[in-house]
Amino acid sequence: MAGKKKKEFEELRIGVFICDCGSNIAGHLDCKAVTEYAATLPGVVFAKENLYTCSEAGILEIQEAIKKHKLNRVVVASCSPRTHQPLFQNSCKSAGLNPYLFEMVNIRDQCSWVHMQDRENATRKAMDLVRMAVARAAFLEPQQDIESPLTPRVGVIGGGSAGLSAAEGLSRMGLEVVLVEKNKELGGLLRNLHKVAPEGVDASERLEGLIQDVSSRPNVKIFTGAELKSLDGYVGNYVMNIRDGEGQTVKESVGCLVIAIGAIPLVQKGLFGHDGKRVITQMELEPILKKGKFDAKRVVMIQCAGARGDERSYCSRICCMIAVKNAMFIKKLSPDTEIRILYRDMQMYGTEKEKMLWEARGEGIRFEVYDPAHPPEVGDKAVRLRQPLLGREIEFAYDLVVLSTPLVAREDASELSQLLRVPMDQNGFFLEAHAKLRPLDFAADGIFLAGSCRYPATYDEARSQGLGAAARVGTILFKDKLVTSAIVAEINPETCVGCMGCLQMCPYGAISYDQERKICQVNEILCKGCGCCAATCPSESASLRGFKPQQLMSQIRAVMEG
Amino acid sequence: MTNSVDEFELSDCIFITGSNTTSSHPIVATRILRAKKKGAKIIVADPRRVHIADLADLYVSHRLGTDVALLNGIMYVILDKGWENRAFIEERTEGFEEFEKVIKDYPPEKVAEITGVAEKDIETIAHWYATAERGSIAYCMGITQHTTGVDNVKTLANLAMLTGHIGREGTGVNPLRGQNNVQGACDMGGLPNVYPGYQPVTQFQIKEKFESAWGAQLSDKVGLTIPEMTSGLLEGSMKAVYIVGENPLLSDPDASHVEEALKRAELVVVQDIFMTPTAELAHVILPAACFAEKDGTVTNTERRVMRTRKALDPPGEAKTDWEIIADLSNRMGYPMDYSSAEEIMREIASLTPSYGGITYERLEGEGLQWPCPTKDHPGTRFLHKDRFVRGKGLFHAIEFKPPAESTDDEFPLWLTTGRLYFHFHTGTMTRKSGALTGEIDEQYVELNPEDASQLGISTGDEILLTSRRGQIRAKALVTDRMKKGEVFASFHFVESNANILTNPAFDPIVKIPEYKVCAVRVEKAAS
Amino acid sequence: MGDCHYLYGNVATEKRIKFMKQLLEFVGIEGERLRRKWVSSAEAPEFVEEITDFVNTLKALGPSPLKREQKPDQPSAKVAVA
Amino acid sequence: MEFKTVLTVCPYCGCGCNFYLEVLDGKVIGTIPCKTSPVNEGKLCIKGWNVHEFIQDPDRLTMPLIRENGSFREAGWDEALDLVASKLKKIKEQHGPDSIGLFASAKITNEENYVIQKFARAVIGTNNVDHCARL
Amino acid sequence: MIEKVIERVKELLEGGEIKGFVGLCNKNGHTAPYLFTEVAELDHLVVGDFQNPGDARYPLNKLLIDLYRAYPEEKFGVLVRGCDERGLNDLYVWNQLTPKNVVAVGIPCPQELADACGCPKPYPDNSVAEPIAEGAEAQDLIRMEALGVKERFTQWMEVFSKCIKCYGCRDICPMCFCKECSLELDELIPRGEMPPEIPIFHLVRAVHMAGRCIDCGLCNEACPVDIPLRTLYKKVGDIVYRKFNYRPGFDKGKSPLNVLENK
Repeated sequence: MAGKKKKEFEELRIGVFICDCGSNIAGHLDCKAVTEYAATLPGVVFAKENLYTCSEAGILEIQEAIKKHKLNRVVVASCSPRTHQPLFQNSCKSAGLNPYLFEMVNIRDQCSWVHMQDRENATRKAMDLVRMAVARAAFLEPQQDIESPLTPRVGVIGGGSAGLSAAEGLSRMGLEVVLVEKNKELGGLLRNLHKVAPEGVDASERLEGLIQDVSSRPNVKIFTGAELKSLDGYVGNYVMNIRDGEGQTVKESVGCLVIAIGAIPLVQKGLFGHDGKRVITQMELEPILKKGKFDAKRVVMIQCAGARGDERSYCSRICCMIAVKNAMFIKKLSPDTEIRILYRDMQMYGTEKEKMLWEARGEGIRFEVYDPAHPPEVGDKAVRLRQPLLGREIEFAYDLVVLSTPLVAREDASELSQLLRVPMDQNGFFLEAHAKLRPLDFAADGIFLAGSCRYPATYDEARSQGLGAAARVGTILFKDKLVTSAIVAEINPETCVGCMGCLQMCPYGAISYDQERKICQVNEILCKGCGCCAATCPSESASLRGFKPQQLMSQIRAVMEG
Repeated sequence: MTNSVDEFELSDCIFITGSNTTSSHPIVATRILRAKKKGAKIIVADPRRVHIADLADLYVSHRLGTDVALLNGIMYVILDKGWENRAFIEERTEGFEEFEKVIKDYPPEKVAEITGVAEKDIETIAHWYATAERGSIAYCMGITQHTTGVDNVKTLANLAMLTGHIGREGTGVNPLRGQNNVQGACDMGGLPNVYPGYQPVTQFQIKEKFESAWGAQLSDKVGLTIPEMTSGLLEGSMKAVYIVGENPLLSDPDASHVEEALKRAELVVVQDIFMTPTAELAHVILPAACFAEKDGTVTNTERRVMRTRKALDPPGEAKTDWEIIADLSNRMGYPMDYSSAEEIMREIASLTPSYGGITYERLEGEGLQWPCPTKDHPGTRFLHKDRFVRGKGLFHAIEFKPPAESTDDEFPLWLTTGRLYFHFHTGTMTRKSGALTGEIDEQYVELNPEDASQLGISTGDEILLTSRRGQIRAKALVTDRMKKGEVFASFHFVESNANILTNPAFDPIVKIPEYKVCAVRVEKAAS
Repeated sequence: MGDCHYLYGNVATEKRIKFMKQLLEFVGIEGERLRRKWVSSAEAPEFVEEITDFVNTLKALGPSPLKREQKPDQPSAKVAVA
Repeated sequence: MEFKTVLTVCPYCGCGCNFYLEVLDGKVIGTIPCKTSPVNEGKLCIKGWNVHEFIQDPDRLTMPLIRENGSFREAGWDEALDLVASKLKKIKEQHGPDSIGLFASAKITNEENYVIQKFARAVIGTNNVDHCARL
Repeated sequence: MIEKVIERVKELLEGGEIKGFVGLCNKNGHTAPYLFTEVAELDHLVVGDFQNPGDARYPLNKLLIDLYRAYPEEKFGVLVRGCDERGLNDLYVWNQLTPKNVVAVGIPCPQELADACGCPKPYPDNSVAEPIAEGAEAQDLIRMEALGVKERFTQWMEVFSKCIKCYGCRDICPMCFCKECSLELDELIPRGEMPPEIPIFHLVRAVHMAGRCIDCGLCNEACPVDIPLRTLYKKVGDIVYRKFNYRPGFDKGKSPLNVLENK
């Protein structure tokens, strides 16, 4: 109980703002009571309820209150910090209050929305949450954001349609690009495509156009037959160690990276009797079409070959479109060839593809549905199938069977993910930060992704994702310096004994060991503020700013007082 | 202590009164807890529910200053039930009848009335202690710091003699001495009435002996005690005080008087290792070496004389205390040229019977427990083996007398002072140690929840404590370790000095002040 | 397991909880009083179900032994400033 | 490099625990309880374990100080002791030996207590010597 | 056995391989931890069996850490038993000492001590003499685990309530090398209270022993109120071994609890 270390006593002046959020909060709990309760909490000198705190009026309210009541802490009880925390922090900043002396409480998504039918308890819970926030606010310390210089150059890994598009976009924005492609020539999957859906433009024509454009750009440096060996540094200041065509290692410093290494079509021996001659994959069909003549009279295509099963559970989403495109092209080359597409569900998303499907039906291409429990069997003469509606076995003689196999992740993808410390999903595709909110970003800042290495994509999608990734890079490299949050870890040099207990616990490799002083140190830019080091350090030398033991314990104790 | 620290392990009943053992003598508590583990019954009688009380088999909380009543009540039950040790009483004691008469008017009902301890508890204590194979008593300042201090100790002696729990292994009346060398300081004659080895100054042959040994004219008049010196300074009969390693401003009662007294002195010399509030009032301050910077011996609570050894040189110009005094003595014409502490010990051994056999060489290893009269004597584990020093043990007929000061409307609460675990006495050393100040570094006054709520006080509030002699400000600590009507304060913190409040009333015989009891008022301080 | 926002945070927690359960059990605090469940922000129903189940388990176990340990005659003695 | 472990007795309470002071190049850096001591058998309390912390505290008194118009100035041993000696002599002559009192201490060694009481009795000529055992 | 130790140390000192030998010395009638720098001092060398085996063991590794921190370039010898050697291995893992700065001179423990300790490996690998005892079962752990949950709770709470917060268990522990300790963090364990908050104080220390405790038993011997700390930390070691297959001092690298991946 006693023995508190003497702390310079700064008179606490906390302002609490309770938001109605229209009826989202006020409709389900008694905001007025919560405001009155807030006013009674220790250190609170000002408590106000308003209709919309995030509105112009709401923001002004906060700023005036800070000046008028000389507030040194602000607590806003409203919606999720994800939505408006930056807005409120900046408004505090412009009113002269350090933005880290701000605490936000979610009494909407975590309270009013989930307890709609229980107004009385929701109000009590809101009071608990506010009390916790005020308890923690008392111990908040002012912080400064961390600033670091930026290298206005970008590394693009992978020279396929996505990579080339990204390079084109970045170059056009005036940023220098370093493109690294594993094979001798650029182009990726596009090289062996014949026609590009839906307009049916010639793939090679598109390919040449792209390669010409990118290689002619003065600010794009291309390494073919090259590979990224290792990556040092941190966002804004990476150093790529590239093994170039002649096997030398070249160092290139870049600010951001775009990963576009694409994916490869599944070629599985024995799948539906695949032999590469009479039973081939769509990708093996493309060069045949390129020759311009087609003699097989009866063609059977089988969709979801090796996909949406136990081994690979995902739908590769573009193989239906490819199958229909190739089928229509076969009809063009030899109109009387009979084509049957055996499918489970036709994935023809988007207006043009829907139109394509109807045209294909118009051209006499027959579509037969099959039940995955009884998949078609490819005999040496015909393909036998159990028709789910009729419940009878039916047969189709064939000259050629074309399997629509899914795109699968490249084997070397996992190696790159280790190297860049970026996560992958269970199918080996790179995992983006957020499917909707940040589709082209990785969780780690400064690294972006595009094309089939993220998920199987058509040429158009690869292209638009490439350009999109370029735009995302712009959001970072077009500022004069990189500003990262101050909520990072710090290690007290006086008490650290250099036991390196924290070093191996840092998922981002942000902790380094200083040989002479025999202590560990945090690289503030690399640190993501996860707190693993703070949790492991036995002597509390490592701590996470904003989440120090005092701040957390005060919250826990506040809940106990409820 | 009549017996040794490790003997507590052998007792099958330990009666602890007036001692916060786990806090003030943790290593003694080690032995007591081991005895408990072997099945011994631990009894704790203390107004404040100290930590060892939680570990006791029976805890009773008697009102402040009613120790004699409680003990007499226990002895009443022992006699009433016939649990006394007849053989021991006949053979080794005298004055029993006188004593028995007094005990007769302390029946349990009356004692329960005076002390607030339930009758059945008094009976249990009597039963456990009297019928134990080896019962031992452990006590500390809770017994001695009263105007009835001597009475309390004599009553404990009565209890031990009544039950024959004295002069055998695992028994005895064991004062837990507070400081590392308080036993030694007494042994060495640091008292106004005795030379080293408790040889009385008034006895002619003793005076003769020391006069010839020291070659100086000595006085046979019993000198003044510290409280008498303080009042002497105030009246003007005393002119000078030479203070070595003491901080009376904080450790003596009624601090404002002490301050006044020191200011009136013509010469105040303080010899210490740190600047203290007392040193601030001195005319001359002399820097001394601390325990780690000198060779010598100290005597602990179980009479064990042990070596301290010099680990490093004193800082700056500081010197050991004996070097300073010897130098001063030479300047005043009395030659003192000791070459080492060992040489001084040789002189001590030659003049002090109980230290006769003590030499530095023999102290290597486990040290020696005095009395150790000759060079080949192994030292004494426990005293009073077959006979008491005076022959027969004398029973004392002692009546209960209430404390000097009593509460009234203006000062409704009792204050008792004492030690904290994390600090030591005036904090001169412990308040310089980060590990200890980190635990606690301010005065906390403990008060009972009922009193606290009546006064509108909760833990952490600033409060004012006022007595007839002064006022201090401190933080409140509401805990039901204190009974209703009683508050506790420690005396480690000069900025909130409990001894501003304490009552300078003394025990008539030994002049020990009544630190443990005075009347105070408690109010919430205006923040 | 790999989907922790901070890559491996959950792995570290998993180990610690596994360790703590055993240690608590050893000093006489039922291991069921400590429970770990991975719940993402999308799994609200599972979260509610888990908490309800946990509360019922605790009710079955009765008050925490730490609370029951208070001997009747012993005062709260929460704070003994040494 | 000089590393010593010196066996001594704790300056705090009356238990008299034995421990070693760890001294490295003249600086006390630690305390290790003495396992073979009959009193504490390798155990210490919190004050014992941290006793090394105050020994070399910067606030230690290092020079004799003499009060002059309200504040202290540093002085040499000779000046300080001569001053004390002369003042004591003067007071002894004017008011007699019993006007002087000596406070011995429970914090210093037996030898030092002996010398102090000898100084009081043989040099000053009074039995006014006491210490806080009484308190 | 002592002659072999003296011989070995003499060799090391005379050869100039070590600047000093951290061992035990018979001084002032006691067994003292001591830094031998002269060969002449060696005839006072003892191995820590004062009255009966192993009753005067000291955390010599702790002295070694103090010396290493002051003289990182120097090499020192140290007297080790089975547990001390495990301590050294673990201190290398925790980067508090490096093998190139330490020469261990090992002695095996007698069976009587091995049984009392319940020590898994009562002899060091590099030792001046062959092992004379095999590993012993941790009887106290087995007894405790045989009890029911309720009984264990009562027993532990009873012993914990005796605690006088002397921090001796931490201050004696050769594996506690932090400068500032979480036990002194006011937010975790309120300061100034005796006994400290039960069982938080003791469980926090136990958790910190995960992946560190080498089972040397010095904490038991340093506890003034005889709390069976060794039994508690043996259980910690047992959990780390059964659940994560790691034993400090035996296995290389940090314990899985201090490493991120899913080992």
